[in-house]
Amino acid sequence: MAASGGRASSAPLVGRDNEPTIFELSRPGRASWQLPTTKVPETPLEALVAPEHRRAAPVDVAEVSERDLVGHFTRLSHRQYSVDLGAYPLGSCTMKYNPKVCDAVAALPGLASVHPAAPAALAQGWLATLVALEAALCELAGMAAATLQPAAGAAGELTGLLLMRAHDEARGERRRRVIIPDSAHGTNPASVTLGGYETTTVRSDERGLVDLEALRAVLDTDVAGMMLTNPNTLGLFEEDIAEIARCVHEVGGLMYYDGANLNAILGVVRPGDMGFDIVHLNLHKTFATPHGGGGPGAGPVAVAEHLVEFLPGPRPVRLDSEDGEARYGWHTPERSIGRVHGWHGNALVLARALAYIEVHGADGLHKVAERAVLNANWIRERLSSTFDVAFDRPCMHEVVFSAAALHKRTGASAHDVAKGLIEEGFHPPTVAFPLIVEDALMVEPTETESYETLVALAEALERVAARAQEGTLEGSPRTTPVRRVDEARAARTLVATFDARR
Amino acid sequence: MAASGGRASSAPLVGRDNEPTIFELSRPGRASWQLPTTKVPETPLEALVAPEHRRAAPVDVAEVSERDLVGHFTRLSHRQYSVDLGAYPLGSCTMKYNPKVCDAVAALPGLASVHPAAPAALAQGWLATLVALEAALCELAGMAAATLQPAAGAAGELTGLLLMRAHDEARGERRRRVIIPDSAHGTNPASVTLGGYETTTVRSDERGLVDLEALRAVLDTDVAGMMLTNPNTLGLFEEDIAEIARCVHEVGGLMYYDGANLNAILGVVRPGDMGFDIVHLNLHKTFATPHGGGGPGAGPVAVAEHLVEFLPGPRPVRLDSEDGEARYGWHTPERSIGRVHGWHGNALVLARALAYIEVHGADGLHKVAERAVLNANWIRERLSSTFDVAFDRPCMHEVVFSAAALHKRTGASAHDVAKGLIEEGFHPPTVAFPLIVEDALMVEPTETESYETLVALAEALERVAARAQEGTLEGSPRTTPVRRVDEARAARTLVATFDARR
Amino acid sequence: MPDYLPHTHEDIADMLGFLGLGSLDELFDAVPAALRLASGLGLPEGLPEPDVLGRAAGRGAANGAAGLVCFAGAGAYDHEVPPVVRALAGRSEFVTAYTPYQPEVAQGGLQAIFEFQTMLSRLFGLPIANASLYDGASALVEAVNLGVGVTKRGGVLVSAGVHPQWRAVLRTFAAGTGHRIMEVPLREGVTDWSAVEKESGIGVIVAAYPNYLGCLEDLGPARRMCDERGALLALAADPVAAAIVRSPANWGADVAVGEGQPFGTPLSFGGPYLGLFCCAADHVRRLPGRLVGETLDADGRLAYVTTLRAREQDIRREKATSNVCTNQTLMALTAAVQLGWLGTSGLAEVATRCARGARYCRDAMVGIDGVEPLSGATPTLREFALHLRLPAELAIERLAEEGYLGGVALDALVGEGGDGSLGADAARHGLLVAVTERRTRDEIDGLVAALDKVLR
Amino acid sequence: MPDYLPHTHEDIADMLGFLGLGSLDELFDAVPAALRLASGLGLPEGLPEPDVLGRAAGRGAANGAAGLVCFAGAGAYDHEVPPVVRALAGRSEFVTAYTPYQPEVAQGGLQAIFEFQTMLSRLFGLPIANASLYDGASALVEAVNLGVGVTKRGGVLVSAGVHPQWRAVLRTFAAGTGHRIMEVPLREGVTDWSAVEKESGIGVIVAAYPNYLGCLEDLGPARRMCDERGALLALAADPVAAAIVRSPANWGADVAVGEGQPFGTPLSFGGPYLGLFCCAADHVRRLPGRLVGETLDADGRLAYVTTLRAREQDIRREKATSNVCTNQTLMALTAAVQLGWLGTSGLAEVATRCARGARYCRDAMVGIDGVEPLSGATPTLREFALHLRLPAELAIERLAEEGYLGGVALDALVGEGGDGSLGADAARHGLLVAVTERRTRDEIDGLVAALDKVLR
Ligand SMILES: Cc1ncc(COP(=O)(O)O)c(C=O)c1O
Ligand SMILES: Cc1ncc(COP(=O)(O)O)c(C=O)c1O
Repeated sequence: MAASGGRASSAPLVGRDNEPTIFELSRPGRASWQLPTTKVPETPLEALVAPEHRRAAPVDVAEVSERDLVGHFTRLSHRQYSVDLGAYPLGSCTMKYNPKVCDAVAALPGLASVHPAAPAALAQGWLATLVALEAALCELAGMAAATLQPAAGAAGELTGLLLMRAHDEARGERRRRVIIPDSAHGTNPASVTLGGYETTTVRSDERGLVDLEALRAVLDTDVAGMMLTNPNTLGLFEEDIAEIARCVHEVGGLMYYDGANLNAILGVVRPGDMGFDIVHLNLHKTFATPHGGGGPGAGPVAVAEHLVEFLPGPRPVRLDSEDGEARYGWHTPERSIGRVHGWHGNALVLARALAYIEVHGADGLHKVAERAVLNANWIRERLSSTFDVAFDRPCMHEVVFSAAALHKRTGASAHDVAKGLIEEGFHPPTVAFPLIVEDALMVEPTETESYETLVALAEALERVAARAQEGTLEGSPRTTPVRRVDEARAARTLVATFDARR
Repeated sequence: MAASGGRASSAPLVGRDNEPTIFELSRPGRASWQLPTTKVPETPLEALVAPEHRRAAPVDVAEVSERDLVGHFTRLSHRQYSVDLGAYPLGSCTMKYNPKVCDAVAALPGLASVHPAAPAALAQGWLATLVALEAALCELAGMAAATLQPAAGAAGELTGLLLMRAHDEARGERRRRVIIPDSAHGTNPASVTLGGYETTTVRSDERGLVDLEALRAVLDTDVAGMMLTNPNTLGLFEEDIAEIARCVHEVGGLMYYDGANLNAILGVVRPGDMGFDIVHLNLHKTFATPHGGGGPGAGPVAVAEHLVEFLPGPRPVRLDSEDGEARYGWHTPERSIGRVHGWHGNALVLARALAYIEVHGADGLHKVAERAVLNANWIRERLSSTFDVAFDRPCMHEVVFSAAALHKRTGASAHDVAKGLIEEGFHPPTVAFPLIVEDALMVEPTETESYETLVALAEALERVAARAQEGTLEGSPRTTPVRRVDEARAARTLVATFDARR
Repeated sequence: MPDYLPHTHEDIADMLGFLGLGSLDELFDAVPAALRLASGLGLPEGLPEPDVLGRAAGRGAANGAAGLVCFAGAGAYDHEVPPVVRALAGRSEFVTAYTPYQPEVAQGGLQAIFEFQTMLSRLFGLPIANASLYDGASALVEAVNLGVGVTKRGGVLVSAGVHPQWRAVLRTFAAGTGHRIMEVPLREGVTDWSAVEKESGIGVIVAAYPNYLGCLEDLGPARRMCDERGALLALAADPVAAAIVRSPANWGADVAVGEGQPFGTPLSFGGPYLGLFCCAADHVRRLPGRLVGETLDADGRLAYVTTLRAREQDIRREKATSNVCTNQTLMALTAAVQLGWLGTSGLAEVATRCARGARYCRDAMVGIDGVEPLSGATPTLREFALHLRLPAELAIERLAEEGYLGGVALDALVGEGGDGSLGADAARHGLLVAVTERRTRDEIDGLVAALDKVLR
Repeated sequence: MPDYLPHTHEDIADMLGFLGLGSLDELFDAVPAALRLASGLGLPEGLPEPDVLGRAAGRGAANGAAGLVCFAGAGAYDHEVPPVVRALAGRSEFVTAYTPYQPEVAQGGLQAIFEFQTMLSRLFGLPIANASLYDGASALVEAVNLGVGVTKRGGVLVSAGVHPQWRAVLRTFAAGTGHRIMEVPLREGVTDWSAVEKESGIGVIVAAYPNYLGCLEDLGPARRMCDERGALLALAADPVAAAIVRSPANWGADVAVGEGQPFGTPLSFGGPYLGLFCCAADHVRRLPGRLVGETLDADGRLAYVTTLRAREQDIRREKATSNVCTNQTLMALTAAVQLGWLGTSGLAEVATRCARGARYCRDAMVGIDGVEPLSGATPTLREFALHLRLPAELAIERLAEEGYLGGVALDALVGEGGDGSLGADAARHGLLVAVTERRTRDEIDGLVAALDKVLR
């Protein structure tokens, strides 16, 4: 007999059982689907698909009643932490509160039901949305134009590198190296490889900033450019950015800005003004389009004037019109690198981001940065006696602590601290990143968390540190539906589908 | 400092803390509201409200950010059991799965945004909805016409009694008594009192049915009518219903049908055909309009032809039209008892019910009854050796067990069984109702629960009974956000607002 | 096509086998054959979900009013309901729960109602607020029942300023309880208490604040009459206005009721709405409906539970204080969310903006040829009544063509021919106009221009 | 007007005090003054939520396509998405979660993705499915990268039957990886593999099933070429069609990719969609993107976790199998819900209904004067291409006036002037028509009549 979909014992409200998979709930003969009455002639399948193309047997998906479908996924939702449940201070991820009005925008039938191949004349509202967003992002980044196609930050990075390449090639060059600081996010070097470049890593100095000497040492005319986030992944502002940009430009390289940390500097300083030529923006971080448990996001790439001609196409553009009314169309730049998305990018994510920008406005976005940085510095200061601050200088929107000393003293690693914090009712900070800090704990409170929440978070981390001292951290978390999971076992046994389970 | 709204420790996923009240999360100076730009001149309050009418100080509601508002109510939602999480076999309550399509219907702007005082010409869609629902309900009940105004079952009962009264008075009579079986729901006698009648209780016999002799003994021309549910609240079909109706009619009384149990007999037998004159229907039970944690519901009252002239008004009606196109308007019957709702009843609930009826159709509704009765009988048979079945005959859509023997044997009451079942991941059945069964456990699985769920429920109840035997039930539930609550203390100390807390 | 029933053929066969039955039909053996439906229900076959949704959308499209800019009020208002409130109040845990009979697994809903009770108590100034009643009208009925129960006197004086439909409901139910309902006429928009000075045996006096014409009345005389007669004062209060005007408690009300729809519930063609009910602590044991209270669990932890259940019908049966069982909990929870969203400043802001819009609109409208204020110079707040040259229903019809639901015809509220204090002519030509915080200056100007055009 | 930031003036003062700072500005002391924005952003002030929602709704209203009956496809289809799927996939726990870095509090999302992987694996017949990629096009790029990585040969043969925009994306990214992309032309709607018989150094062969013109090709030749050359076969498969046609695995595909939008995601103007990626077990260590696997917790309880993370960029950095980090998890979860709703029978039913509708529509259309089938007699499934007397863009424009989004102009997909196998004339006059299970006979008849009218 199939498992019961009516037992709520897997919902933490009442129990701690496992939730059966939908395949275990499945029972032949059950179904949920209902399709519209169409009155289309009911030609038999045999007449529609020739035998040589016909599937032998239907795909055994699962067979459940709508009631059990609802029970199953509702219970699963109760086994999932989310911003809406509580703070989510994951460093580098910017898990801020996402205003619900953006959900309402994304659900508008006038936006959500438009086919991507609809002719421009029938999609003027969408084109207007994209053009408005592009303009706003360019203003925020200090750039001339942008492509909205990339579906996430990493896609933006690769797009940026291909732009670098196109720029190189247009000059008849074939540079081979891209410079990345050792604190960079892993997507940066991975993208460099896919862009056909080699990564040259430049180390950070004792300030946690790019070591200028080390940088100068690796710069030559084989360098296509440098990728940097600023503030960097240590949460520190690269003060020498003007000089860095000057040096890179001097050898003919381009400056690439990884926008994952733009939240810290909205309205304060712009990548373009710092000397960057290419900028990607993580809309799902800075512009509060919810992360969806792993996506979708959007990673538009904005560029300085001299790179506009290489942008992916087709691009949404405002057309000249005689009557003064706005008209929009598509245009592909002459020397475009081509498409980087099957259609126009993650359009509904883009619409959310525009709503977010409109509701905040210039002043509101500046406040976002201020409060994000205020919160991070408060946490930094408050916890500086509990954990070691990785670098002894004020941070921007996030702060990296090291649990290395605690680890040595008590045996409890950053990982253990994270698991202990779960029991305190908080999602843990990022652990084990950036790689250059031992036992890193990277806290990004974001601007939407209140002072009280910061205090509660700090107190919770203090209690966890105390528990580490007592040696009682190891069994944590004890209050969650499952306890500490064996990651190594997962890789060793590799069961990635229900069918591989037996 | 205010409590932290960012700690999720009150969400069972991570912890077991109490959730602070919104007043404890509140912090002067915070706010969430945003209102549209209207450009209406900003006349100061002083110029709008004369001093003798002006409130001295603003109402201190609470002051929270949108982020904390979302966290608070999302966490509260995780502290709440619901049909969508699991089975809810509350007898008499009919907690079936509510198809989500009905939510979509109720959310349609064309329905949800219509002002109730809109002229009929501008509300034709609503009038059509109401007329269609009335017709369907009348067909299901075997009645001639209905009012959709009553907002719940009890409101329907009182409406029905006022109809009885109007009927009496139209005949120049002034009858004083209404007969109710001892198994009836408490709203029946309460409504009788409000209807200006006295309750005469008639006992149930050893079959669990109305004792015909006892009934005959109390019948006379002072009896205005009799209220009955069939199947009754013991889940048993009153087999003598035709004879009961005959007797009541013989003395000039009317038969009132409490429709809370209509789910059992949809498409099988109709109250009208059983001899009832007045019928209320609990749309929130039978027609799957979700219960909302205590409402809203809807309790339309349908009547036989001879009572139509007394129905509350205004009633939605289809008008004669020359062009054959449907036109709708309002009409108040000549001898109407008057309005029983401020407007037209719980309209969106009515729209949901119509959708439910349309999607099921005649055949589907009949199946609902069949499967509901099948499920209840299966549970009855399966558990008959674990608990005592209150009455030894097949049940309809629900079954009443008695835990009295278990109680005597082990000290564990029906109440204890309920608390034990929570730990097993099920919402408990109804306990302590109907009053005439000692230690009653009233199980109504409903038709939307699967066979597997029934088996799991039965097994869970068997385990609970075994635990009662072992004497380990007392501490249950131990897995819930709070453990057994002290109801007596609540009444004794009476703290019904946050302000009464100190 | 699948339905919502999970039973496979094998399930049914197994289950019937276990029961020793040969067919599903045998489950109904207890139903006398003579009574059973021989030929099935006279209803169409079931339709697939998308078809049903399409039909409902079609009916929605047939509601012309849905597309109009709304200036109708009369107790139902077009207020802002933000996406965040919809998202939270629409969470399925709240929507698909039953009445909290098992508090251990219902702390979420219970706490939300506890918060609602607190907010309402603060708004109306009275210490006790229940967990909701059906709507404003039913709350008024219960208030009168409570008052008569306390005073043991069945005479009820009701100001004609109370919403006419609420008064109608009161009359309907008084047929059962036997209360003597006497209406007190309005004069120049305010209750003329002097007209009933001689009435005796009065247990309850009912007034509205503001009254249904939008006028803010002086409630001193009503309170004094109560004091003189030992009667209870029951106030029907507008909960939005209450944010900026004197609270019911401040006027000395013993019971305050209201329509809570403005707090997060869409217009919904009149329901489900939210009956608000507050009273003084003395009367808590006569409170109708549910009440959530605080207590402790077995571990001494704070917990919530429905309390003083001994008042309710499931225990007291015919002696219960009320027959209300299922109420409007979800709307009460919605109100708690909406009020939490508005907060202290937002609630006052909404009320102020309504009053501003109404003032702006009224000032412009009384300047139109063919328009007179109906209630003379009496101050109004968010709503006001006009006397039009044309019958109001006709004006509304014509305004609809211009894109506006221009208000509510008094006729439609009081019935043709007026009621007591409102003569037939005033009823016929009376238009009630409400302005909420959602109405823009452009919309108001547009309505004013349209009215001017219509009256020409 | 409030915003989303909780900081009161006192909070800010307290916090700055704690930090020993005099102003918020000092927080940015590390930013060189010379670089800072002197005069603020050149963006308008913030608008209140209702205004922003109103603007977005206005833009929505400016999308004429939203109101048309949709016969456009080309990889994006107007399928039924029931309220239940929207409600479940829209639950805020799923929407507002991050990538499951802490599995103990992410079992819900992880299990849903595990179920998605299982369903996709069953659909495509390959044992490994990842947790999603950006879209069908990006999945194809990753498939080619994987194939080149496995075979260490950079030659890639791509059928011109693969969606033209996906091929374009493939070309774009090949500029970085250096793969040699060679297109294999179509003849009569099917790939002419003989045209590339001589190519060597081939690591991957890519075909589509059905191809973008809707034709079901015999993939035997492609598989044989792979066998002869030791190349991998990568198939771009339509996941709806896959319910009734042979699976990628059945054709011998090593990697199968697809666009998962049809499983519960609205048309959304092209995104966010869902890149589907499956492969044979041999290649799992080269798998791009995330993978959820099963394991045990400290108590021996079954648990889910992202696994084989060593492939990913946060660990392997420049040696990672892919740079994908954030993917389209929510769409994958949505697909799991939608597939759960469809179930075994519903999935087949949808596919069959699409095929039926397409057949019915195609049969009627080829009877119109001025219409020829573009791919000859080759069997098509849910979509088909026609050659019209008029330029397709013009026809679409005119059909829109009749209420239909009549299809996709091939021109718009392949660019003006055609591509390889599709001549300029065919591209200009080619119309791709898709029919889903949502299209009624009346709608199809209406479109046919409209097309007839338009072509007259
Ligand atoms: C610093 C940094 N760069 C790049 C990325 C990659 O962005 P995405 O995950 O959107 O591909 C991230 C996100 O995790 C990041 O934190
Ligand atoms: C048998 C019976 N009658 C009447 C009622 C009262 O219905 P309502 O709660 O809708 O007022 C109920 C509901 O609890 C019931 O079960």
